[in-house]
Amino acid sequence: MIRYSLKRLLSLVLSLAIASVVIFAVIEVAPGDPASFMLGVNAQEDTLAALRAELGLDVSKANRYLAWVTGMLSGDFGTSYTYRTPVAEMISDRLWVSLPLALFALALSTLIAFPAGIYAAARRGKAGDMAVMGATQLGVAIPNFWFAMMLVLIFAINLRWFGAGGFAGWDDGLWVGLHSLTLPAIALALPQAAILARVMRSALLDILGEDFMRTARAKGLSRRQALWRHGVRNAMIPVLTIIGLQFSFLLAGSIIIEQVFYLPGLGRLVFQAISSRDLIVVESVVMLLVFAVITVNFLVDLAYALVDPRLRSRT
Amino acid sequence: MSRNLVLGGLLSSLVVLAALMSFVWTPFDYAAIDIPNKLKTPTGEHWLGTDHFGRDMMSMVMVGARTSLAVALVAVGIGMGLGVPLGLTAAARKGSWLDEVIMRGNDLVFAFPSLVIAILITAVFGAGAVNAIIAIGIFNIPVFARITRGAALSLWEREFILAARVAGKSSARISAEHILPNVMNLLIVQGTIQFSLGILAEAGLSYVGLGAQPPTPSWGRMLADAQTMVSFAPHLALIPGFAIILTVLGLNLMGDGLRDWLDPRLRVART
Amino acid sequence: KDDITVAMQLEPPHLDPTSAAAQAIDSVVYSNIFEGLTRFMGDGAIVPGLAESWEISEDGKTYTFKLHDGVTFHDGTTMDGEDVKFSLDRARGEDSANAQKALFAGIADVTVVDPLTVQVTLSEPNGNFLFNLAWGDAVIVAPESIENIKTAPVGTGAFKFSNWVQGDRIDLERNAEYWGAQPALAKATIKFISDPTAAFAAVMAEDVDVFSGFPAPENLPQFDADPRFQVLVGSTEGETILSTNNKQPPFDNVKVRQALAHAIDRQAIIDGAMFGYGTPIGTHFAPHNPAYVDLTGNSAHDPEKAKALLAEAGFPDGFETTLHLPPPSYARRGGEIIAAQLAAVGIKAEITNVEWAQWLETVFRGKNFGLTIVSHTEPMDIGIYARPEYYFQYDNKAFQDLMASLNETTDPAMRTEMLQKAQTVISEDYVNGYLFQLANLGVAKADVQGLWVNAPTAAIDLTGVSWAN
Amino acid sequence: MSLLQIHSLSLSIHAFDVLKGVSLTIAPGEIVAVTGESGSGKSMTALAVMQLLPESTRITGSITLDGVDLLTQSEAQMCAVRGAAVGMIFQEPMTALNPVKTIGDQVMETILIHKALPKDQALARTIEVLDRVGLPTDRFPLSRFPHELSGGQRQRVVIAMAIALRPKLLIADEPTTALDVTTQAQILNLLKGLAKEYGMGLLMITHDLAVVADMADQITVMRHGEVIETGATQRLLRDMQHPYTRMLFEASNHQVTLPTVQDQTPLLTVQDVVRDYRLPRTKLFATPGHHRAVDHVSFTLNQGERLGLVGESGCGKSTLTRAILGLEPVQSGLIQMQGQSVFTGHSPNLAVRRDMQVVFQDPFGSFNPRHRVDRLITEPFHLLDTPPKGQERSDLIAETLLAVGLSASDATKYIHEFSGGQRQRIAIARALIIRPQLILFDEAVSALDVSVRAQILDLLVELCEAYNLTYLFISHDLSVVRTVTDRVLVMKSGQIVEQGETEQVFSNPQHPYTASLIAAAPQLPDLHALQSEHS
Ligand SMILES: Nc1ncnc2c1ncn2[C@@H]1O[C@H](COP(=O)(O)OP(=O)(O)OP(=O)(O)O)[C@@H](O)[C@H]1O
Ligand SMILES: Nc1ncnc2c1ncn2[C@@H]1O[C@H](COP(=O)(O)OP(=O)(O)OP(=O)(O)O)[C@@H](O)[C@H]1O
Ligand SMILES: [Mg+2]
Ligand SMILES: [Mg+2]
Repeated sequence: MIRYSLKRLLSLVLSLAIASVVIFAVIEVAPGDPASFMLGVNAQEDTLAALRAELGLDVSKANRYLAWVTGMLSGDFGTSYTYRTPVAEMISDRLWVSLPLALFALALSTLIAFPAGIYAAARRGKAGDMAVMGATQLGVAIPNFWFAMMLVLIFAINLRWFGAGGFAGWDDGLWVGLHSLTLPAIALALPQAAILARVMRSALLDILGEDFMRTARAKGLSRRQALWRHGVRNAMIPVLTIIGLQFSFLLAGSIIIEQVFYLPGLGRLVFQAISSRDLIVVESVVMLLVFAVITVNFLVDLAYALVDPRLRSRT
Repeated sequence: MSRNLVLGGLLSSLVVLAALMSFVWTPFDYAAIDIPNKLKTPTGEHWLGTDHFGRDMMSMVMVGARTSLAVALVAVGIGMGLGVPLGLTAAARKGSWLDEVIMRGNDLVFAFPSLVIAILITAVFGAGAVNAIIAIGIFNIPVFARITRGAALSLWEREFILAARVAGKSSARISAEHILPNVMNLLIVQGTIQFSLGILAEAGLSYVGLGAQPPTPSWGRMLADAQTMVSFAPHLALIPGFAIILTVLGLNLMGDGLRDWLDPRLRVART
Repeated sequence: KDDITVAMQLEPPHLDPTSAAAQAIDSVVYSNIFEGLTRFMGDGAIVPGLAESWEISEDGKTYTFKLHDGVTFHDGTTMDGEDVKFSLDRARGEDSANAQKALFAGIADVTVVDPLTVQVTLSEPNGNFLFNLAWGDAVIVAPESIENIKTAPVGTGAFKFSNWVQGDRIDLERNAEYWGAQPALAKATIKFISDPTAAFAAVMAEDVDVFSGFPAPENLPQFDADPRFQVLVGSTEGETILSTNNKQPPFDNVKVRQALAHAIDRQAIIDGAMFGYGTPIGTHFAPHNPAYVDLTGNSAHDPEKAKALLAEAGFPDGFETTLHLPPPSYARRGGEIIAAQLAAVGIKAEITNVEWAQWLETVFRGKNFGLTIVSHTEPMDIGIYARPEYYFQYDNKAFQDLMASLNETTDPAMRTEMLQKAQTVISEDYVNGYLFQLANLGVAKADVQGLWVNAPTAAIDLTGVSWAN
Repeated sequence: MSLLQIHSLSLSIHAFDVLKGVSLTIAPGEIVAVTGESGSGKSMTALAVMQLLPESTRITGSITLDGVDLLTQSEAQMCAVRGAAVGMIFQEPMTALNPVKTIGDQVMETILIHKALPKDQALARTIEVLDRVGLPTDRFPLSRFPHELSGGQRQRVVIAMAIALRPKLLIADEPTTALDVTTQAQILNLLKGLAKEYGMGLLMITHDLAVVADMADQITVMRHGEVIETGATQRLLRDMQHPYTRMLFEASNHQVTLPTVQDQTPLLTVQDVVRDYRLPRTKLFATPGHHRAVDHVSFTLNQGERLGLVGESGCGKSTLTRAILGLEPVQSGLIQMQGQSVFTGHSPNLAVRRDMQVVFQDPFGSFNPRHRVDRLITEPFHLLDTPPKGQERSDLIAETLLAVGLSASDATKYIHEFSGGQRQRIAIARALIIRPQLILFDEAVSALDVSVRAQILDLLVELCEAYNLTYLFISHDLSVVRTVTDRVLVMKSGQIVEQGETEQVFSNPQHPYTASLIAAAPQLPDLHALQSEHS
C-alpha cells in the first residue's frame, strides 16, 4: 500500500512538472500583450515599456518560467498583471465559490444518480428502468448552458424563487450562500447525474452477472438484499472513477455556467484572464486545476483500495 | 436489433440527411440577411421562422447540422487515427517504457481541463472550425488509446494470439491482423459516443464564440445569439437546442443499441 | 431607501484611473471616489471640480487654479496644491503609466503658489486644456495613499471605497466628510455582470436596481413595457466606424473606399445589430456636438453605385478582404450584416472574431487587417485622423495642418468652422465607413432618479442619484 | 422416505427445451450423482431446485422437498428455503465469493439472513463450520479476504457457507472441476464426510465418471435434457442398459495403441533451462524478487517419440512450452532443435520455429473469430520462405482437413460454425499443415467432453501412423497421458522430479510426489471386470 502510494506520488510529481512546461509554452505563445491591453489605444510607447518593466515582462521567457515555478514551489504564485493583486489570493477567493459549487453539484449528482442507477439496475428491462434510462439519455443530450438558461427563465425570472445569479458570499451564513449556488449546482449536477446513473446501473448489471451474486442468492438472500449487500460496494470501483473525473470537471468545467450565473468562480477568472492576457493568472489557475485533477485521481486510487481489499494487499 | 438502435439510427440519419441535403438545396440562402423580416415565428414561407437578422432558420439549422457533424466527425477521426495506434502499440509492448510513456501521456492529457484548453487553443490560434476540431480532437486521443489498450490487452492473453506468435508474426502485424479487427466493435460503439460528445463540445465552443465563424451557421452560436431573445422569440433558442438534443440523443441511443447488438454477451440475460 | 445596487458589464482590472485605459475603472470611480480640477456634467458641460475657479493668462499659456478650501481625502489628509502638483507631475512623468499621457504633453511646469493656488504653464496654448483635465485620467490623487491606489483607492469624492469582492462587486459608502453636497445614497454596490442573458435575468429578477450600459438592446422594449422599470437612452462619445486600412491595397484607392461606403446600409445595421438604438453618422463626429455636420448623404446606401465604383477602380468582380471583429455586440452583429452587404456588391469579407488583446496586437499595433469595426469612445477625437501612424493609416497633409491650427485656436466660432471643415474632409475622403453613434443604454427601477442619460465620459455618477420616495 | 423428489420436470427457455421430463429422488444421507456431457441439462436441474433460473423460463412438473412442492412456493418462501434447507456449491471457487467481504462475514451471512441464531452464536457457528471444512480460525482468521486464499481453500469457504445451517440437501455443481487432483480428492472426501455426518442428501453434479463411480450411491445419466438411465451405482456400473451410458463410460477410459517408434535420434534437447518471472517490488528501492517458474529443467526428445509432461496446475508446464516455442527468452540454459537454438539474440529463430507447432487447450479461444478456416489453418505459412499459392495451397488445405477428419468444404466456414471437438481438429490441422517435426499439445484435450476426447485421441494415433509424429503431450490428466505417450516427465514447482517409460512410471512411481499424484486421481473401476464378475 505504501509502496503503491509512493509510486503514484512520484508519477504525480513528474506529471506536474511536465504539465507546467506545457502550460507555460502554450500560454506564452498566445498573441496579445498584457501591457498594451491595459493601456489601450492611446498609450505611448514609453508608457508601455514602463509598464512592461513593472510587470516583469521584459526578461527572457526561460527566466520567467523559472521564476514562476520556483515561486509556486514556495507558495508564491506571483502578482496578477491586470488586477495587481497576488494570484494566490485571487485564486483562494475564487475557490471559496468554485469549490463549494463543485461539491454541492457533486453531492446533488450523487444523491440523484445512486438511487436512480440502483433502481434501474434492480428493475432491468422493466418500465421503471426504461423511464430512468430515457431520462438519463435526455440528461446526457441536453447542453448544460441551455439547461441553465431554462432554469434562470423559469425559477429566477418567472417564479422568482432564486436570484438570477451572483453569489451572496458566506458572510450571511451557510444557508444564504448555498441558496445562491442552488440553480448553478442543479444546472451542473443534472447532466452529471445522468452519466453517473448510467455508470452505476451498468456497473451493477455487470456485478449482477458475477458468480458470487448467484452464491448470495443460493444463501437465501432476496434479489434486493443481494443487490445491496454484495452488489453496491463492488460496483463502486467504476463509479468512483467517474466521480473523480466529475469532480475535476466540475471544478474546471463550470466556466460557462459561471458565466450564465455571473458567479465569481475559478472558471470565469480564467476566462477573463485569457481575454485580458493576464498570463500569470491563466498559468497558475490551469496549473492548479491540473494539480487538482491529478490529486483527485490519486485520492480516487487510494479510495479504490478502501473499497477493494485486493488492491490493499498489493504491496 | 433493439429499439434503441432503430430509434437512434432513425434520428441520426435524419440529421445526416438534412446535412447532406443542405449541399444541394436549402429553402433560402442561409446567409441572406433580411432585416425587415427579422424574428418571424414559423410561417408557411419560413418553416422554422427567421432569426434576428431575418435569416431563414430552417436553412441555418440544415447547414448548422453540416458544421456540427463535420467538426465532430473530424475530431473523432483525429482521436481514433492517433489514439488507436497508440493504444495498440502500448498493448503490444505492455510493461515497456513505451507503454509507460503512452499511458502517462494519456493521463496527462486527461488531467488538463478540456474546456479551458480548448479556449486557450482558440485564443492562441484564433477562433474557427479548424481549431475547434483540433481542440476537441486532442481530448479524444487518450479516450481511444485507453479503450484500445484495455481491449487489446485482454486479446493478447487469448490463445489465438499465441497461435499467431507461434506462426512467427511480428507484434505489429498481429496488432493489425488480429487485434484491430477484434476491437473494432468496441471502437465503433465508443466512436458514436465520442461523436455525440463532440457535437456537444462544438456547441459549447461555438456558444462562447470560439467555433466556426460567421456567416457559417453553427447550432451553438445560434443558441448564443438567441439567448437574450428567449423571452420574446423563444423559437430562436428552442430550434437549435432541440437540434442538438435530438442529434446527441440519436447518436447515444445508436451507441447503446450498437453495443447491445455487437456484444452478444449482453444479449442473453444472466440470472 | 438609501442604498442602491448598480450593475455594469465589465469589471475594472483595478481602481486606479490614472494608470489604465479600462473604461470600467472610470465607471466606478469617476466623480464617486476621485475628482479632478474640472469635471464633466451629464450633459457634457465642463464645470469646476476641485478647482473653485481659474484664470487664464492673455497668451493662453498659464492657468491659475483656485482650489476649494477644506477638501480632505478619505484617509483624512487634506487636499492641497501639493497634491495637484503631485498628480499632474506623476501623470506626465518619465515613468508614468498613464494611458492618456498625451493629455498632459503640453504642460511645461506646475507650481504651487500657496496651499490653495496652483499655476500650470503650458508650452503652447491649448484650447482643450480644461476639457483634458476633466478626464478620469487627470483626477487628483495623494502621495500618502498612492501605493495602494489600485486596490484601496483613496480620493476626495462623495463616496468612499469600502470593499471589493473580485469577480463579483464593489461596495461604496457615503463620505460623511464630503466637501460638497452630501449624496442621497448611503451605500452603493456595483455588480459586474458580463453575460447579456445574465444581465437581462438580473434586472428582471430585480437583483439589481440599475444596469448601466445594458449590453442587449433587444431586451429594452420589454423593460420599457414593464411598469417596474425605466429605460434610459442617451448618447455616448462613441463613433462606431468600419475602420479601413488606408495603406493596404485596394483600400489605398479612394474609389474603393467610396464603393465600400455606398455598399453599406447604415439603417439596416442600426436596426439589425442595435435594434434601432444609435444615430447614423456620415463622419467621425458626435451628432450631439453643436459643431456636427450631417454628411450621411455622402455615403448613401447605393449598391449599384458601389459596383460601378468598384468596376472603375479595376475590381468589376470585387475582391477578398478580412474583417476583424472585437467582442462587443455592435461589432460582432454589425460585422455579420456588413459582410452580407459587402457580399452583395462582390466584396468577400472573411470574418475573424478576435478578443481585445488580439485586436490591439494584430489590428491596432500590427496594422495587419483589411477592415474592422470599432467604436471610438474618446470624446472629440477627430484628431486621430491627423496621425498617419494611427492604425487606419490616413495620411493627408492638408488635414494635419488643419488640426495643428485648430489646437492653437481658442476662438469658438473659428474652432467650429475648422471642425466642420475637418469633418467634411474625412467624409469626402471616405477614410472609414461611418456607421452610427453608439447609444448609451441604461435600465433602472422606475423610481430611481438622477442617473446620467448621456455618457460624455465613462462614469456612473452616483452623487446625484436618489430614490423617488 | 425421500428427501427430494423431482417428478417429470420440463423446462424451456425462450421456446428452447432444456429439460424434458426429468425425474430424480434423493433420500436423506444419500449421494446422488448426476452426470452427462456438456449441455445435457445438469446445471439447469440443480438451478431449478433452487428456483434460481434465468428469466423467461417456463417450467412444468414438480420438485418436492420434504413434502413441499418448491414450484408452488413464493419468492419469499424460496428465500427461506435457500441456504437453510438447501445449500448449493458452484464450480468456480475463484469467483463464487464476494471479493470485498471477509470470509467470516460471508459465512456468517448465511446464518444471520435466516435469523437462525443470535449474533454471538452465529459467530461461534461460523468458527465451527470453518473448522469443520478444514479452515481453523487460528490459521485462517475470519478477517481474511477471498483473494488471500487458494482455490481449494475458497471452495472450502463456499462449502462452509452452504452447510452452515445444516441443510437437509446440498447441491454441488461440478465442485471440483477447477481444482487440482490432490485438492479435488480432499474436497470430495470432505463432502462425503459431511453427507454422512449430517445425514444430508447430496446432489452431486459432475461429468467426471471416475468421481461418480467413486462417490455416488445413485447415478443419474443425462443427455439432451433427458434422464436416460438411473440406478444404484454398483448395479448401474454392472449392467448398463443404455448404449449412451456404455459409450460414455468406455470413452472415459479410452485406450489407444500407439504405433511403435523406430528412429531414436535426438530432436529436441532442453538443457538446464531456467525461467524466472519478475515479481513486483515489495519496497520502493528493493531489488524486485523473482518467481522461478521453470527450475533447471533438462530432457531430450527423440525423433518419433511421444513424450508426456504431467504436473499440477501452476507447476510451470505452460511456461516450459512457451520457452520451447521460443516465445519468451529464458534466463539460463539452452533449448535446441536438431542442434539449432530456438532463441537467438533477442528474437526467436524462425528457421527452427517452422519445425514446431502447437495445439492449445481452449477450442473456443484459439481462433480469431473473424477469419475463415482456410485463413486460420494457413497462418503458419507465414513461417515458410515460399508459402504455397493458388491451387497448391487449396490442395494442401483440403488434404490437411481430410487428415483431421473434416471435409474440404469446411475451409470456407467460420469457426463458430463448429463444435468444440471439430475446433480442436482444426487446431490440429493448423499445427499439421506445414509438416513440422514436433507438435506440442498443451492440455489439448482437457476441455473436451469424454466422447469427443476419445475421438481426438484416436485421431492422434491415426496421425502418428500417417505422419510419424513426434510430440510433447502436456496434461494434468494422468489417464490420458498414460495412453498416448511412450515416455513421461513429472513436474513439480518448476522441476522435473521423475522421468521414464510411461508404463514404468505409472505402475511403479519412484518419487513420492508422483505416487501421491497417482493416488489422488480418481479411478474408474474396471468395468469389464465388474461386468464379467456379474455374468
Ligand atoms: N440462460 C440461458 N438461456 C438459454 N439457454 C440456456 C441458458 N443457460 C443454459 N442454457 C442451455 O440449457 C442447456 C443445459 O445447460 P446446463 O448448463 O444445464 O448444461 P450442463 O449439463 O450443466 O453442462 P456443463 O457440463 O457444460 O455445465 C444447454 O443447452 C444450454 O445451452
Ligand atoms: N507472466 C507471468 N508473470 C508472473 N508469473 C507467471 C506468469 N505466467 C505464469 N506465471 C507463474 O508461473 C508459474 C507456472 O505457470 P504455468 O502457466 O507455466 O503453469 P502450468 O503448469 O501451465 O499451470 P496450468 O496447469 O494451470 O496451466 C505459476 O506459478 C504462475 O503463477
Ligand atoms: Mg453445468
Ligand atoms: Mg498451463
